[in-house]
Amino acid sequence: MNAVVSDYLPLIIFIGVSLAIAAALLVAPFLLAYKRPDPEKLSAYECGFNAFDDARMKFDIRFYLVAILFIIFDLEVAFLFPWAITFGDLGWYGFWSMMIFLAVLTVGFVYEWKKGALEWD
Amino acid sequence: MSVTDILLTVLLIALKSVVLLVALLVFIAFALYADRKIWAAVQLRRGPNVVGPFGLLQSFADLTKFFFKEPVIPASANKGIFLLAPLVFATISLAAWAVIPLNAGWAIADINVGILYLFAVSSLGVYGVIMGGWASNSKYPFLGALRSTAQMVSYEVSIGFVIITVLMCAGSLNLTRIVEAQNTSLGIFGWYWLWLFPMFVVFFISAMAETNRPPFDLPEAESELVAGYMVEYSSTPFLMFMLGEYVAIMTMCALGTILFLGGWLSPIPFPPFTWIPGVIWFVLKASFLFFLIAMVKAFVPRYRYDQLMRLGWKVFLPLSLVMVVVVAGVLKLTDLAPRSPVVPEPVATRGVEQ
Amino acid sequence: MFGLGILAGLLIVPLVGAAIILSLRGDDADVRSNARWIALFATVATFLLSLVAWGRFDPSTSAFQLTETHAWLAETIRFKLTVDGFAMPFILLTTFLMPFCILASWEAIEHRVKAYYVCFLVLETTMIGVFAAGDLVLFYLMFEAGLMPMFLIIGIWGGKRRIYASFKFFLYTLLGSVLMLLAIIAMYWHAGTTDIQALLQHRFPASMQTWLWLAFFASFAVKMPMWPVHTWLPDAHVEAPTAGSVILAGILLKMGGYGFIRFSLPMFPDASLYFQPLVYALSIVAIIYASLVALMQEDMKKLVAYSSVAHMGFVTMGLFSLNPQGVQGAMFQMISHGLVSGALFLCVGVVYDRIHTREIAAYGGLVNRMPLYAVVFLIFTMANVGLPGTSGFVGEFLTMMGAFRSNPWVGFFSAFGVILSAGYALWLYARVVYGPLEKPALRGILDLNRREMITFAPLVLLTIYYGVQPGPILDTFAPPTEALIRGVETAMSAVKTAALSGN
Amino acid sequence: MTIGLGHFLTVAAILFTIGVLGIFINRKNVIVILMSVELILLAVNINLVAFSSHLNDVVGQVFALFVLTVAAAEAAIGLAILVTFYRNRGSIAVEDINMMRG
Amino acid sequence: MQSFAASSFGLATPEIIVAVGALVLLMVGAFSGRRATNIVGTGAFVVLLLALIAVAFLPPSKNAILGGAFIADGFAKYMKVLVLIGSAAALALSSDYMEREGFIRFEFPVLILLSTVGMMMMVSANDLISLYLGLELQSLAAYVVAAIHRDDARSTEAGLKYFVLGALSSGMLLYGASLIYGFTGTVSFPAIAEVVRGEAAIGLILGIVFVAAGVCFKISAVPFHMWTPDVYEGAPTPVTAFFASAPKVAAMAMAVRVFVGAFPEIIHSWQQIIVFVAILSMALGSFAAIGQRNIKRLMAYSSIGNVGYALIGLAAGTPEGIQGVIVYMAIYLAMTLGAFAVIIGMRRGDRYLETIDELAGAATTHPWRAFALAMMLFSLAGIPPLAGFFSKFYVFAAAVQAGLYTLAVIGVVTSVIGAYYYIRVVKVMYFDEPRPAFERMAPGAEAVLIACSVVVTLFWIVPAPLVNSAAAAARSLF
Repeated sequence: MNAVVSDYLPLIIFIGVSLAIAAALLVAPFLLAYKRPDPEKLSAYECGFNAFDDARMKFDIRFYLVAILFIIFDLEVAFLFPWAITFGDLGWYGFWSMMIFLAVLTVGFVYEWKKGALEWD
Repeated sequence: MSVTDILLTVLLIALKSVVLLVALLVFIAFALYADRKIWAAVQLRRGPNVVGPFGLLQSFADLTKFFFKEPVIPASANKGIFLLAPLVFATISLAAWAVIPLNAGWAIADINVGILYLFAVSSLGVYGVIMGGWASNSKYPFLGALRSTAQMVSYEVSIGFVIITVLMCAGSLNLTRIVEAQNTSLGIFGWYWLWLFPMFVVFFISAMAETNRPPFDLPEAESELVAGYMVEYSSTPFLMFMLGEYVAIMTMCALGTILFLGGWLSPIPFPPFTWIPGVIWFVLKASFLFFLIAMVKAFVPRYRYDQLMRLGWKVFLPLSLVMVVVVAGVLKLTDLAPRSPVVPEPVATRGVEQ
Repeated sequence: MFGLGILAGLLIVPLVGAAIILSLRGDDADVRSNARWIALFATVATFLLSLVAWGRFDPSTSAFQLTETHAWLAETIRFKLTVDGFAMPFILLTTFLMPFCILASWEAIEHRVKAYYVCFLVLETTMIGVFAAGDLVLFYLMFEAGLMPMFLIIGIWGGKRRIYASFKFFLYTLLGSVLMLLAIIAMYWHAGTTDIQALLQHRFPASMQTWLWLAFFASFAVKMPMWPVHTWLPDAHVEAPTAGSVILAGILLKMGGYGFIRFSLPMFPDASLYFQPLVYALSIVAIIYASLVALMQEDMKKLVAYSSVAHMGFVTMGLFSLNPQGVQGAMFQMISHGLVSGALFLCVGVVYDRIHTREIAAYGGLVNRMPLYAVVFLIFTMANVGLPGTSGFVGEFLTMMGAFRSNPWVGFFSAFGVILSAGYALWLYARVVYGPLEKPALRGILDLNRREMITFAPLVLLTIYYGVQPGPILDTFAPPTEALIRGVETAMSAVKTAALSGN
Repeated sequence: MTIGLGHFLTVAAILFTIGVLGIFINRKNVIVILMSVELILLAVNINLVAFSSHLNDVVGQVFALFVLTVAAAEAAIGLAILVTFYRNRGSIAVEDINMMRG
Repeated sequence: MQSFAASSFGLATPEIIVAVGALVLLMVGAFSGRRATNIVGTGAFVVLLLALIAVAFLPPSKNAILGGAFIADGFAKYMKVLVLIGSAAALALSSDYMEREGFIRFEFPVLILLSTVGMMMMVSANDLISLYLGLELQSLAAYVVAAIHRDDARSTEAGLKYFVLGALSSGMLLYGASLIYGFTGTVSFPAIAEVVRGEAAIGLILGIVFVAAGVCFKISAVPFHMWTPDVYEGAPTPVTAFFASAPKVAAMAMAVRVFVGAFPEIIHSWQQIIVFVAILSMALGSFAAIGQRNIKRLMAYSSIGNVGYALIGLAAGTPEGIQGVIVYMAIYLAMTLGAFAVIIGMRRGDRYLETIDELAGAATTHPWRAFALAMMLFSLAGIPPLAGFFSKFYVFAAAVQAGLYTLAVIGVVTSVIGAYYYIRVVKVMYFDEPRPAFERMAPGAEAVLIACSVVVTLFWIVPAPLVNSAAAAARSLF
């Protein structure tokens, strides 16, 4: 596992340093800045009047549909990655396998399109 | 390896990381300035011109100001998550830079799945947005976060397909190798921007959408949602979101440079141009991309949300999907796809020994 | 015809009748009448066909005859129909009784007539199938299949507690027989076939016999029914419509005895010998206990039902005496009981159809209004008691003789049963038929009508004929009984030899 | 100390147990159940990849990739059903899934 | 690397037909607007028939294709026929119901088709990956189908329950699969069978246990049956009919593939599990059903019990046992579909049959339907000469042959207890006072009912084709 460690240790360290910098930024004003909270200042923003109801309201189902579509296609991409980098070594069999896979996903995509899941108006 | 050796290695890497990050942040400070200047120039204004010569130090003044602002945390917010959100967003944005090679071998972590890492980390940014929007417990941030998320994930799919086409041509997940695969005698014309021009366009536009840049800055559309998921933030937490966005934009510029513009390669593949250090080419190319993005902001009006989604799902996605098929077909027919070097098959062992 | 033999014909004819009745549309009076006639026609046709089969049957040998086989589940499990001297009389008994059942239901059944006759015809097929089966699996199939029509007959056309009775009947008999199924399977794997003739030649190891015997016993004892698993019988008899009771007492009970004689005794002789005391004990208890219980009954049908339990005790006792007299007597007793108890239920049915009660106390002095009925009832009561000159005598006498030979104490106790049976039967007769005619409901009661006379006449004749001339029918049993006893004795001597050599 | 197969398996086993317990003990929210399911699948993937690396056999990783995909589809469908359930019942609390009993 | 001859795909023709058919019909449905449901419904039926024909033309020999992931043999052929028949019948049952209940969706037939592809994959799976994929394809479609009546709270709740427990079960199955992979170094069943001999490692046993748990969920065997009654009750009735038929067959085939295909040499280590599960299932199936008044719940417990009986054959682990499983599932299919055809066919106005009491006196108002249902119920109770007897006969025969006497005895005893609740329904129909009549049956349900009744009642006359081909199919596994 040594090769893995030497490959990925820098990554960990880099993320650690990034985190440290971000954390420093976050903490700084709590140490430096002048603080004087009052209820009005601490209330949620609502165009100048008090909030009507809970902010965690129902929202459009289409956001959810987009999320599903994203999951599906992102995974499709995940499948494409290994295929793409070994593309030169694959024969026509590998090529057509992926084409069929794409076709199947496209069918799902077309279905969702026709069902109006992508209409935002 | 002794403990001191390990410690030394770690310190060295940490030092490199700090240097890179500081350089990046400083660069971004000027990029911000440039952004505003370009915008101003297009609108025939002067832009920032007070702090320092030509206003060059404007960003640093802003930074200082943020530090001394009161960090307001709304009473109804989930405090932990509220503060965690900017931290996550900024950290993740910065973390992407670990694998970006500014020059041959200059990446902090030259891992063999660099592009996957980039792809993964850039999608993780969504978490910061969602957390911020949700933790604020306020309508505008909530809606902004939703919109932002939907937008980011929508265009991520297209970016994924774009990356696939590049990978098919390059045959590796390693960013350095991807750059080197573009190192042909054709110079600038051997880079993928030309061969995969439609994908380059898709990438460029998607990159803007992915990073909430105008004309796709709907989540923070002032006229509708004030500042989107950032409404409730002030002081450095707000700064961190801003910063994170700009870092993400720079990441996209760098990614574009690597994927389509030959990374650190010289556009004219013979001396004296090849004597110029690669990092300079890299910065130039990335800056060029940033310039384009800034120009777009300046003269393209903002999209409506339905237009935005339509573009992402109904134009870019089918287009990039078709392009994947076309590129694959062409590569297969012309037999141009790179082959991996022959490696001996690993010997599989049977079962876990007891 | 169609590659099918006469036994298959016996199975098919009632089914054809059932199919025709099913195909009738509507539910008006004509349809009901048609259904009755078709059912009668089908059962009579079956009976005639069975007479033809009887004509072709050679009673002088113990061999299986009229054999026909058809491909079925596997090469080793075939659809085989065959009869020998044990099976043939039962088939005749079945086909003979069926028309009477149809006649007895002629007016008693008024609703869902079609379904009723369909049930009966299907039931007939399964009963014939049980006796004609030449293959264990087929036997089991027919044995169990009869449950469904009987369940419906009791449940739909029964008395007040019909649902309870039908469930009890169904579940008791099912529980008993599923264990037999496992035994059949075990025999199949051991012998490699379920052909009954082949199995009769097969020797099962003694340890295995014990288990197989118990499993079969569980089934047949319930069906028989033997004490203490007899409790379903009084309920079923009481609640079933008259014809149902006739079939139950006349034929279904005999399946248990037939099973013992066909499987338990010849196939598991060692185990039969080993369990002989158990069966004796249960038989004696059944004879005495059931008789005593019968004495206390208020319900005519229940009384007859308990008397059946007692008579079946004689049968098991005779069978397990393991000598020719006992076995032949048991066989005879079964046939005779089929006629007599069936007839007794018909007798009960006659008055029940008129007054709609079976309470003994509700009757009395019937002889004044129904002299003919009194005579018929008397004959069957006497036959039930076992009066010499009736068929009941021969069977009881022979089984007791067999028991005496085997174990005098058993014979001695069974004699008590005879006395008790005289008690309850005569007392019943006295209470119903003699005495003053006081009950207002009985004043207008009518004597037997023509249909009923037609129904009873053959039964009376046969009862007396067999009482006087038991020879022909006993001759039919003789060859297979001999073969059976021979087989058992071989096993017995083998056991003795083994015991001696063990010492 | 080197990190070996055993450690990976242990982590996976712990995750798996947490996932299963999360489904059975959880009395609050269906979303938590969905997350527990994902945790189980994560445990499986850790197992598969650890074995794959240990055995020097790529099949395990292929399997893991398939599991990932299916997990995504499963999550999508689960959420979809949850959404319709919420629309009908106005709640996604576990104790409200109780229309059919007996 | 194995070279893939194009012809090897020929053995997967039925799967390809159904899969392509599903996709095409999805597109047809999406583009044809209002009339979509009828077109797609008919189309799906045609696709299933085509696949059935394709299955019929498969060679019965044993061929592993797609790198050994997919196996085509006599067993697969037989089970695929059953699965396809089950799915087609479920479609036939659904057409009228869906229209009346007012949730016409062309997605329904498509989902059934997709689920069918998954089931066929399960039946033909020859390694853990294809097994898992088949299972998930089947399950995912089934989750959606359960909740397809999306405005009905009970339907969605059924879907949710099914989903949560189904996901948990596939998680368990997967965890077991990962352990099996780790401890044998392969995912292919024949290869596993070669590696695993003698005493199995504890990790492997653990893997087998987890896989068994997952499988038990899918076939709804105790102690992983909890979802069954609720899902059966909540899902729309044709969907319940579907769940009770084809997927059960496929899941049972999967169980056979896993245990007999991958672990034939260590039968002693999994036999106890199966025996245990079988006993519990039979017992629960009989006892828990007694108190049920809802007929769909009753059918749920019935299917739990039936699965227990089928598992007896698997526990035997012999060719005879597998033959028993196959025969059992074939007959179970006919009985269940027949029973559901009646349940769906019994309708008064807008109300469909829910409780047993509503059947009161059906024998007088609807003699034929009542007769058919009575035959199904007697058959489920295992009363000869109906088909249900033979199904039990074969599994018990296998158990006795394998020396599992206790199991066989418990089996017959519970079957008697089970008979109690079956005949209780008969009692309600035949002995109780009649209620207002039901309406006419829809033609689809009628056709299914007639076919099933013929199979169930007349099976005993010509049992040989089904039984002998089952024997041949079972032998193809060994």
